[in-house]
Amino acid sequence: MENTKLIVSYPPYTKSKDSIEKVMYTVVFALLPAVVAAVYFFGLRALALIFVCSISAIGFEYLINVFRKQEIACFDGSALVTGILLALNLPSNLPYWMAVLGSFVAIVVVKQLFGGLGFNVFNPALAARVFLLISFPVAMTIWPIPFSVDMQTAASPLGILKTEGLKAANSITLWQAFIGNVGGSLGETSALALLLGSVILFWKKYITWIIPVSFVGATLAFTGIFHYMEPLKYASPAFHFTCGGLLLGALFMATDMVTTPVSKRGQLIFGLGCGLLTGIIRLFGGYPEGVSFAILIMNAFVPLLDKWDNYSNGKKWRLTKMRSVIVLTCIGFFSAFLLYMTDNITKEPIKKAIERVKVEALRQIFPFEFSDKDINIAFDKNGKEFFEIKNKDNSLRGIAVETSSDKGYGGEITILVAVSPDGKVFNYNVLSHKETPGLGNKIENEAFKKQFNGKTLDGFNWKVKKDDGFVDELTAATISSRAATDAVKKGLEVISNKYFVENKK
Amino acid sequence: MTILTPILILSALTFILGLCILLASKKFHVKSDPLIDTVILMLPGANCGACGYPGCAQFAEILVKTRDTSKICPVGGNDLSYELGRILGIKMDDAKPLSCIVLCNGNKTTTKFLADYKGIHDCWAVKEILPSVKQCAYGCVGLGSCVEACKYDALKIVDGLIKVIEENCVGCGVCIGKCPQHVLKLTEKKVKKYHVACSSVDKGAITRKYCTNGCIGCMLCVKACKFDAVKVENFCAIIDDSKCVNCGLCAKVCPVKCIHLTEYAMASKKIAVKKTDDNCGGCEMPCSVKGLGEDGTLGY
Amino acid sequence: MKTFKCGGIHPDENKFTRHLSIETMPMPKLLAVPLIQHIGKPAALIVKLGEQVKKGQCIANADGFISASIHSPTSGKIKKIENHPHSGGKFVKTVFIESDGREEWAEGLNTDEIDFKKLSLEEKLKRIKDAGIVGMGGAGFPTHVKLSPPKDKKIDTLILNGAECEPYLTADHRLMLEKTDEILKGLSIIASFFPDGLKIYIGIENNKPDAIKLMNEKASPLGFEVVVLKPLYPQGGEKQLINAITKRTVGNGQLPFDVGCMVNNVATAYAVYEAVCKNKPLIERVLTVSGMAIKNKKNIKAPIGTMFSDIVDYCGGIASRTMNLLISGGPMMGKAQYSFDVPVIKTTSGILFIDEIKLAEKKERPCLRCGRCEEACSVNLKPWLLSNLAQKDVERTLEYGLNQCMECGSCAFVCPSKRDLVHWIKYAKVMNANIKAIGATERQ
Amino acid sequence: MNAWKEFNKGIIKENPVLVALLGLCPVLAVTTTVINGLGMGLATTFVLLGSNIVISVMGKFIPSKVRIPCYIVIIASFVTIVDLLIQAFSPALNKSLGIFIPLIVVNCIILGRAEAFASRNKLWHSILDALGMGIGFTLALFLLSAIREILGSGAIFNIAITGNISPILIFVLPPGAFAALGFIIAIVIYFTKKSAEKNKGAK
Repeated sequence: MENTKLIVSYPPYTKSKDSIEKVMYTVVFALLPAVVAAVYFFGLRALALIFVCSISAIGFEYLINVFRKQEIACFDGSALVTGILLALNLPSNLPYWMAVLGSFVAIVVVKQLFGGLGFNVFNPALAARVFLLISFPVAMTIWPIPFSVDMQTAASPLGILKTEGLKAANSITLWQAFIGNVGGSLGETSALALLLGSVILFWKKYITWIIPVSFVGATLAFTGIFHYMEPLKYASPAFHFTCGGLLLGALFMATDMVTTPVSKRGQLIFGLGCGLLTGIIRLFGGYPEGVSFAILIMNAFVPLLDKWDNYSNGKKWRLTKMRSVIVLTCIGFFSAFLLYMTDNITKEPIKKAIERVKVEALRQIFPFEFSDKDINIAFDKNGKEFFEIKNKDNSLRGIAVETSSDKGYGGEITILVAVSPDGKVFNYNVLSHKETPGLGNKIENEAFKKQFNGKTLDGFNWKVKKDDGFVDELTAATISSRAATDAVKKGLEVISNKYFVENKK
Repeated sequence: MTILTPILILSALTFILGLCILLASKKFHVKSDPLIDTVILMLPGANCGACGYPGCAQFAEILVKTRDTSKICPVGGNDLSYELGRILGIKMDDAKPLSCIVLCNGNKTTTKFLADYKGIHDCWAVKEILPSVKQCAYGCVGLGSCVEACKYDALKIVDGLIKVIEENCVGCGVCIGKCPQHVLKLTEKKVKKYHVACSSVDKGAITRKYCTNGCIGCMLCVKACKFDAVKVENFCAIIDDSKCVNCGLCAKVCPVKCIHLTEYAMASKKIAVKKTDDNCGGCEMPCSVKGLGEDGTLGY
Repeated sequence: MKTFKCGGIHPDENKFTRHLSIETMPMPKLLAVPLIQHIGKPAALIVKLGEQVKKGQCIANADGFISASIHSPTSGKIKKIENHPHSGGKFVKTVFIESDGREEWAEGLNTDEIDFKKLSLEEKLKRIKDAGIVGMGGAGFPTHVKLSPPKDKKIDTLILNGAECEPYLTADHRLMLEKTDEILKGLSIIASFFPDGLKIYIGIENNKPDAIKLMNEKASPLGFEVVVLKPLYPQGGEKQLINAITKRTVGNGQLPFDVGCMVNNVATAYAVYEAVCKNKPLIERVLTVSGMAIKNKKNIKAPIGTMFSDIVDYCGGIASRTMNLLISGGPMMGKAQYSFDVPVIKTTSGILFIDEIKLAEKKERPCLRCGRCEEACSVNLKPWLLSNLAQKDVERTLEYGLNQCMECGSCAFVCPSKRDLVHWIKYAKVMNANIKAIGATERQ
Repeated sequence: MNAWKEFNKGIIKENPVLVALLGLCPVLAVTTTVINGLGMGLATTFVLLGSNIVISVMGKFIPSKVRIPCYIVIIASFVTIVDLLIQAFSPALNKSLGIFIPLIVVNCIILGRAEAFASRNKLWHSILDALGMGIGFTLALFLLSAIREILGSGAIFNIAITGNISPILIFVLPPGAFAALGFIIAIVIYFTKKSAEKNKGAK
């Protein structure tokens, strides 16, 4: 019995069959549909590119292992996954040396310099893609069109959206984009292949469902809101779902275990953050594709998210506890949605109502009757609105204009002044004012308004009696009276500039 | 004349600002004893706590306030004490520099390994599942908890056993607490130093089974030592530093070669020793012949 | 089928010996009885070298409140008393008894069965204490201490733990099949310590259907309810079992009686029956001998103190030359041994002989932060964080619930990088205990 | 002769940029082309030399309470001299360096050397130290700008050399500057540590 050499280690002694190799090669297996789609759409050049990226990734990892005198771990699959993911992010006609440079940056700089597998902060493939995007902006933003023999190139759907606006981008049918028959990097185009590949990862629980769902959900919600606000200006969420790197990023990049938070709560915040940033960059940012930058930015927050979750004394948090936050965001979301819908519905009627009020006001200040048809709206040089009342024979019966004066006691007073064709004031009507009730608001009384009737601009000293003008101010509301007089005077001036000066010329 | 204006502006500006500095330096003057700062600068700054104080700053403060000559920084040793004495104007006692010794000699050749241990490389972690990686449950486990703790990298693992590098060891004693087997001990740094490299309390017969040069408690060394500096407590010999004169007789008689000599030429020259008339045979020549210093210290 | 709320893993069961009935092992020549086979202080020796002892005679008394007395498993002479390897991994003072083959019981012991209802509570507790009964599930907590909880704690639920979720082990399963009545009597003895109106459950995992059927027939007339549990490791843990059956959660730093529950192992109930009804001390126990590297796997009733080497000879010897793993207990919570002359003690629930090929080049890979250990942990901890902190800043591990960890091993089981999570957590516990101890000495 | 040591230490052993990590803002901002790098290096060396000379001469007279303002005034005047010279003699360099010439005033190297060295040592040593530090600074600038120009814009001294291979644009942008400087410093540390171990081992 003595010859048996017993090995002693600390319990437990049976371990699950899971290993790093199994995890990584399953991810590679999940990437196969995307690789097949890429080769189908972009030809053998795509396969060569993927091959170059993978081999150089593994090669660099091998060199680093030798240099750092570690045991050789370059065949544990993580280098292969990084290589393939990087290749799927590149246009198929990228020169090989750039792909090798990208692998170098991904493996040596982003992963090994930070300490190798498990210690890198940023997703290697993604950081390398951003490095290439910034270093070779030209080479990285022209995407060959699928099935094109002679490498014809065009901008990606998102590129078109960013440069030529929505009309051009709508030309691509959603189904084509979904299958992948549209310009873009190898892996981005066919959303179908990506979804197909990710099914195995979800089934074997190698990636969490929280990040992809919250990531895609947040992006669609964000772009959805803006799409509803201005359908002409912003593309529909479906467009954002199928085009660009959203699915590739959400399913394979954002779910890389090493660079994402460990806890569920951290992952939810991570996903939402990525979605939001992608939306912002895509709609308002400089680059058409926001997924890479969003994920890298959120990668930087991961230690913080972990620290925040760990700090809760390790209490396992279930989604229910996050209910308060989710409920709040939902309420915010729906109320915003509700407000938007009501605003949408009531936009027209409000406009009509304002018109009606204006017409009513016009009727009050003109001594003669006229029908709605007679009103004609004219604009002067700087876009000021004039209401002209026309006779049957199209001659001018009266002009009204909206002017305001901010010298009022309570603030701004806006009035609608009606003037006869020969420059005499008919009457005016106060549209809005904040004068003190009981004192300043007397400027709306007929008695005060009558004083202006028949006055012309140059014939009178448009001031209150106190400043030896013709207007006798309201008792204890001199400021309001002055403001009203000033507003009427302004109206007269504007009208006289438009109508009488032209006539005189 | 255009040259005049910049000169005027510049000098006016500097004048006013100079006044502000003068005012500020008067108002915000902080009284601090510059002596403490200089002492702090002189101390090694490792905050190792060997002097009994949590950090060098506290040590400096107390030293300057009390001017107590017995305060010693073992890391700095004699020359630092000498310097401190010169600055503080007092004669510091001789700092007895300490250094660490390992009371175990169970490396790969002398002892058999218990089992193929596959776990965390840390002495404390091993103790949870095994008495020790080696068959001797009392000796040094050899996985380096102490090596990590040592700031002066004075400890190194040599085929499964901790070896002390005398030059680097400053005697701060941080490693003593880090050893689960308590086989590290601080002793005075001497030119020649003997120590028993074993701490197994098993009976001799059992110790011999798992370690070729573990102490079997045969008492030969106790009989050989003329200064009764060696005594055996539960089957393991222990040398008392204060009495030992490093004559090396015990090492000669030890049947299992368990008493080891560490030589360190750089130790301070003054070594106190009692004069003995007859030749104890430890060092090569009789004491009377060797030039004994006036204060009875060996000359080498 | 009920189960606990969160965490848990599915190791493959390997219960090869579930159909083999219990065999009683012949008394070996030399027995090594260690003085510590339980949680608490080691027992104080009361016999001298060379003294003649009878079977069941007490050789070491319980020393202090939490301790248990030790009895001689056979009649014979005390051969030697020295430090000897112990299955817990440390050297422990062990009494070696050479059996004289007469198996002569000490007087007053091993009487035929008496009705436990006639005995008073104190009498029953004294018999359990004198018999040295400890929790046989693996912890080894003295039962007489457990049966006298603090006065203010009211116990309203008693659970018999027949879950046995550890792979390979089938001792409890066989015991439930072959000694059902004795176990139920033991359970009612335990129940008699608490006020009536006590709800009594028997938790059995679904992978033991025959035991469930048998227990149902025998237990329902006595008013005990059999609960079928989902086979999920660590279902057998106290906190998990209470949570599964009564939906109560034993919080951080709480004990089962804080939530009004009491959990006892099946083997403990059987030992209580034998102690109270037959006045027999705990000198033998049922354990499973299994694993690929042993010739024939068995469930055996072996006397306490039997050397593993004797059991190997009894079970036909080592099957494969490259066997490299000898475990005392289950593969999840048991401890690997480094030599064969280690004795069986009261808490040895099994001996496994495994030939693990991949164990030789087992190396720890970097943590992928995949979060599986967090999902597997049944007490809501973060093993990846605890093991990282244990290496960097040990004292902060206490903040993240280090002391709640019961080292069930689920996290290390699911870790794809095969990291020693449980070992680092145990390391953190030890270092924190040291720091506390040093702190205490400094304060004096 | 420790004078040589004073001069030599500035170049490699205590290189202000690569070892002491001083004055990094001009190093990162200006080194898009080699000409800029050299121009900046020489301008700073001139100012450093001038200020070291004046400060080491006047070292005793300046009371310690107002020493920093004095140093700054001295350095600032030298910087204005350099600024005027550059505007006079090479307007192109002035346009490309732009704000960074006046910024030399707050360059940590100059004030650092003045404070740590010039005010305490003799004139001759201060001059040597200034030259050593200046050349070390220029060397670092040259190294970094060479890398950034060759990789970033495929040219050297503004003459294109890489033909049709498109240059790696990131090196002309700030992230490239940080990365390149980081790598150079890493390599310097790696070699200094190695040589330190070698002669420690030898000892």
